[in-house]
Amino acid sequence: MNIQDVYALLDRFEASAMTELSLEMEGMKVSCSKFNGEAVTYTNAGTQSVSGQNRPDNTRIEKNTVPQNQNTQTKADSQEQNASLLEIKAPIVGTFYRSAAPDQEPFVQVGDTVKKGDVVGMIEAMKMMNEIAAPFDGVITSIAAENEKLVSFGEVLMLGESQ
Amino acid sequence: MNIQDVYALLDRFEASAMTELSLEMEGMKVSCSKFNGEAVTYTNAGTQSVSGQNRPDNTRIEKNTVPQNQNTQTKADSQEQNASLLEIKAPIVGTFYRSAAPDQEPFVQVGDTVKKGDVVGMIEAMKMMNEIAAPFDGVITSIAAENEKLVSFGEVLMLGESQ
Amino acid sequence: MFKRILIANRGEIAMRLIRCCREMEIDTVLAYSEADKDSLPVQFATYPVCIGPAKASESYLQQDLLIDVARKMECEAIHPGYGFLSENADFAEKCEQNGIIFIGPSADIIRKMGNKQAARTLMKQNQVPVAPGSDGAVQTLAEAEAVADKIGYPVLVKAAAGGGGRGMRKAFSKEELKSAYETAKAEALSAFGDDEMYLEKLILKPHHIEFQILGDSFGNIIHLGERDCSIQRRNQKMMEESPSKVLSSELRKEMGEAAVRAAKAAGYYSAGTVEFVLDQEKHFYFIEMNTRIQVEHPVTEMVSNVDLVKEQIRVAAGLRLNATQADIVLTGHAIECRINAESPERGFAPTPGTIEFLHLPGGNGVRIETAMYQGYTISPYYDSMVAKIIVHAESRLDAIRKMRVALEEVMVQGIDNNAFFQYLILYHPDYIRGNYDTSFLEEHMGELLEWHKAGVKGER
Amino acid sequence: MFKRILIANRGEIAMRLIRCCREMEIDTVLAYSEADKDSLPVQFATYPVCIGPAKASESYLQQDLLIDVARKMECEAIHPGYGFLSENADFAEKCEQNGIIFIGPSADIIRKMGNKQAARTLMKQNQVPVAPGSDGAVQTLAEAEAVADKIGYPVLVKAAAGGGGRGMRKAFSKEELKSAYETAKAEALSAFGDDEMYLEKLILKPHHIEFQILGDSFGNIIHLGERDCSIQRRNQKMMEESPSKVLSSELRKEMGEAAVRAAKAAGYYSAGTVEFVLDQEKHFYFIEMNTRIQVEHPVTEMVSNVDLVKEQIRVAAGLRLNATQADIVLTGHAIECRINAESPERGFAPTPGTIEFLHLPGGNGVRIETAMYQGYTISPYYDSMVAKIIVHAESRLDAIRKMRVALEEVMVQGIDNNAFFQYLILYHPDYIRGNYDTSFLEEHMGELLEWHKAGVKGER
Repeated sequence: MNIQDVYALLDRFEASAMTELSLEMEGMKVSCSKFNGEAVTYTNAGTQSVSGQNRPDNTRIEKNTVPQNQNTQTKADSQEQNASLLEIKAPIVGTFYRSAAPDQEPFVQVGDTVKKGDVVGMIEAMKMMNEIAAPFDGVITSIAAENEKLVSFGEVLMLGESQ
Repeated sequence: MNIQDVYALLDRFEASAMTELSLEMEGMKVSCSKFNGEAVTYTNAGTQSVSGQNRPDNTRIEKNTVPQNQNTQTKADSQEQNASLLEIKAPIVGTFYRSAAPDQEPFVQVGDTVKKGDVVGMIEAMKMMNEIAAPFDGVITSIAAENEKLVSFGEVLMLGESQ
Repeated sequence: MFKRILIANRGEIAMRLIRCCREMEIDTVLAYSEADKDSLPVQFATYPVCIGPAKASESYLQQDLLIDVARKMECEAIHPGYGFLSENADFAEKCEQNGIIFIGPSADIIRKMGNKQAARTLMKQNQVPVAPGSDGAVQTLAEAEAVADKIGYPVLVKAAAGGGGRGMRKAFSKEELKSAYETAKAEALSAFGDDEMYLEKLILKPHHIEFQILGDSFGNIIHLGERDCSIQRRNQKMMEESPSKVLSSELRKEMGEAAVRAAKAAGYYSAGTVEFVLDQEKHFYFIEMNTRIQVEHPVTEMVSNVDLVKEQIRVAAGLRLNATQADIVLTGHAIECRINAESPERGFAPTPGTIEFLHLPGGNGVRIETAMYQGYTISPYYDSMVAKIIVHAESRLDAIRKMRVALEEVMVQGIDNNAFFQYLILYHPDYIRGNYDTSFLEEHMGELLEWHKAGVKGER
Repeated sequence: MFKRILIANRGEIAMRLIRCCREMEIDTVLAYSEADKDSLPVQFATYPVCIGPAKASESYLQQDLLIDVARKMECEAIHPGYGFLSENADFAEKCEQNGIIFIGPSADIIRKMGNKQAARTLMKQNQVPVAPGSDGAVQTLAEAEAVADKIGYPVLVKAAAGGGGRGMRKAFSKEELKSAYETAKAEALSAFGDDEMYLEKLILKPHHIEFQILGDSFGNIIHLGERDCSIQRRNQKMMEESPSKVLSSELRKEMGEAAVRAAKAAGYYSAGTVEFVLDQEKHFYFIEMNTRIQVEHPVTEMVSNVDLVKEQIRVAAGLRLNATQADIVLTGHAIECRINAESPERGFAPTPGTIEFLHLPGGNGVRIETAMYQGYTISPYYDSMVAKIIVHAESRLDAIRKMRVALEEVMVQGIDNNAFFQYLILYHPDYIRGNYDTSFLEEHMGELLEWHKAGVKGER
């Protein structure tokens, strides 16, 4: 959390219809108010990007030599940012499969409607197949993980929206 | 977080439609409010901790090994804090003298009233005596520099208050 | 040479391994826990893979998972670092079974050196001195008493499977032996499921002297001199140096040869350490062999100019050692201080938290091993050691002075640490004179903590 | 030994000097400018004294003020570092007159080596090869033309008092010589108030090879091998290494002996550097002697294990050199990269500003010399060099790889810097093969900048 984050927060506040805002976070407290506009409840959608502020971002050099790393990081970060999206995360590190067998249809496609508990993919770890169940009722809006590639623990596999 | 950030913050507040703002962060507290974008009042309880934030403060070890350093720094810093006080600073590095000769009275004492241009001390640098003139009309409230000791360029020698 | 290896560790040692691999043009897969996602090694590894949650038992200690990830990521070898799985024979065996090279000695060797009583017997057979004690396991209290009468008190009752001080008790008299024997045996049974016990003469106020060993799979074994690790708090090393001030060159030669004999007896290869205690009369006794790269390995690297991690990887890849014993020339003096996130004033309690400002020393003869950065949050889940500062100078006194200067520069704001405490040790007259053994910290703790509190600087 | 010395410098070299003094238990008075009040050396000096405003001419170059402060603070000596007053004979003389030891050679020696033409004559008298040229000053254009006809074109017209490229012109033909002679002469007069000119053969595409010298006041002089400083941009060194790949051991010996002869001829003591150019046919010619500690001195320290600053201070205090020529054993290979706050993409324009995030490399064989810290604001008033990264490894290739890894780790957010540009040099095939001279950067600049822009990594 640094002053740039505070500025961004204030800009948001300024641009919003909010009349009052108070936030306590990572040792920082801020509250502000203004006249005019209607009351809106503010929810903090930016924890992730904020906490990343004090982390060393990969430099240009790093970007070139470790593209995989950079990509993975960015992917994870950018998706964690948007709290309104529902996430399906890998419960274990292993190989991700979108279908039960290579010659079969994927469990889900973008646009599919799923019910909580529906199998949306599988992760093979230590020679065991683990079914991945949808943790929500909703529509799959994007599939982030690649078929037959290793996914990290906690990596976002798919995003969805509730209906 | 340093004083520049605070200034930037205040500028933003000033330019904004906000009427009240308080922020606690990294040991710094600031709160401000305004009416109709007119008068701005703010109380700043933590300038020192703020400006020190991004600078390496001497650690405990440092404090022990370099007490002179620490003291000098602190002295200078603490006086820079209080903007309402008038300062008389050393225009050159050299030996500070409070009187024209060892057996004479000091040019000024705490409580003395001075006029702009009055000699308040001397600094000997490169075998030349430099008279230090009061840069204001006022009362000397404290004398920070020690007689016959080396003072740094820009070091605060005395403080005063305007009448 | 390997194309890609998996790093099964974290923190400063992960950085050490990644840097070494990059220099050798080996890709690294870093298996990290969720708690370490913002850590420096994750930024620098070629392929960081999050393998599980913060708890080590669910991530860094997950043997099958690590092997699975190594296979899927096409790693030819796994480097376990120190701690975690580094001396786990079962893990080494699983690696072997899965066609992955465990960077360390074989599971057999780890197992052989893991049973303290068996290792002791092996050493005796190979003319490596061990502390006087029972000739094998003692089955009953009566037997223990007989052995103790023979070797003389004080004695140490030890579990063969023991480690980390558990299943171990001291006895200074026959009266104490009974309860010592019984509690140690019960503790060993509950801790290790194995209550095989043996007896050893207790060496009072010993020096902890260890010899660095390097071996290859062609039977070549060399040593790279000793490290004096007698500055310990509760059996945890805090500061190490090489060479040791208490060894004469004759004794150094004798102990070095014994260390090489010990390693040869075990059929050893890879990097390893033979630990001895040295008593007040300068008799040395084998204690155990550590079959991993150790925390304090840089001390040896500084005086020997040999990159131990590089050699360890080369040997694991089946290459011969680069140097013979005759090539090893030790120059100057090195000291290492372990910087821990802990509060000396609050009983050395760990102090996890966020680093608000960081400045680490640099310059001529100063080496830093760390994974810290400004803004990094030190996790409460793992070891509190956050940095190692190593200095190298011409003489011991020069090294002490250089380390003082380096420690004065350490600024870690946001968390308490032990840098100032270490600094005070460097001003203690007994330390300066080299007049210290493993009892040093215990004996001087009160004094040092008082100085610490007062913020004074010792004898300057 | 000195009890207290004044440091008349700033930045990384001030840190280097302060650390060295602390190790030698010498107190330091740091004379700093107002612009440097938040700098690291101010934090670590025993007594920091602000001597004036940011402008060097009002602070770091204030000779009388510095001597005054040194006297008042009871300093026995002044260390000038490099740049600023380090090669100012008048300042050295003033120090001598005021009973303060100038840490460097005498004013006489500085003056003697400062006149390029006089130094050239001295070298010739002592069998140190100099580039063919005029036997002394040339008084007229006709005389210049005669000399040029004799030694052959291209030639260099140089002012005896010259420096930093001023008062110096190249001429590739008789036609060019006229204007070269006249403009150089005019420039010399206006810049140095002295239009004594001489002529030298212009060596095309030379290697810049310099030998590190150490001498004491007892007439002992040794050399510590060479540094190859041919990676230069507009006569500014960017990267240095030791040993040089272009020298055979015979040539190294020959040049080393010539360097010692050169220093002896000057009656030299303290640390110094004898600079040579080496032409494509491996003929070497004396260029000048630098009478200060140089930016790139750590390269020599890494391969020689000699602390040059410490020796410089010891010698200034009247002590004998610690080592004889026979004691000097050079091991391994060292490279230094100068990290500058500059933007390669914008013509290497300086980029002062605040460092928002900083991570510097560490680990085995990596040395950092810097005064940066996270939050520090790099001043626009001074040199843009903000850090030096020095690596030491067994072979040249190992050192190149280690430097690559180190540069990959450099993270200086908030200001542009040249770390990535340096990194690219380390991937250039000609650099890797050691196939480079002082024309390298000029010739490959377009290519390197293209790589830089594309963010590619060279040949990997």
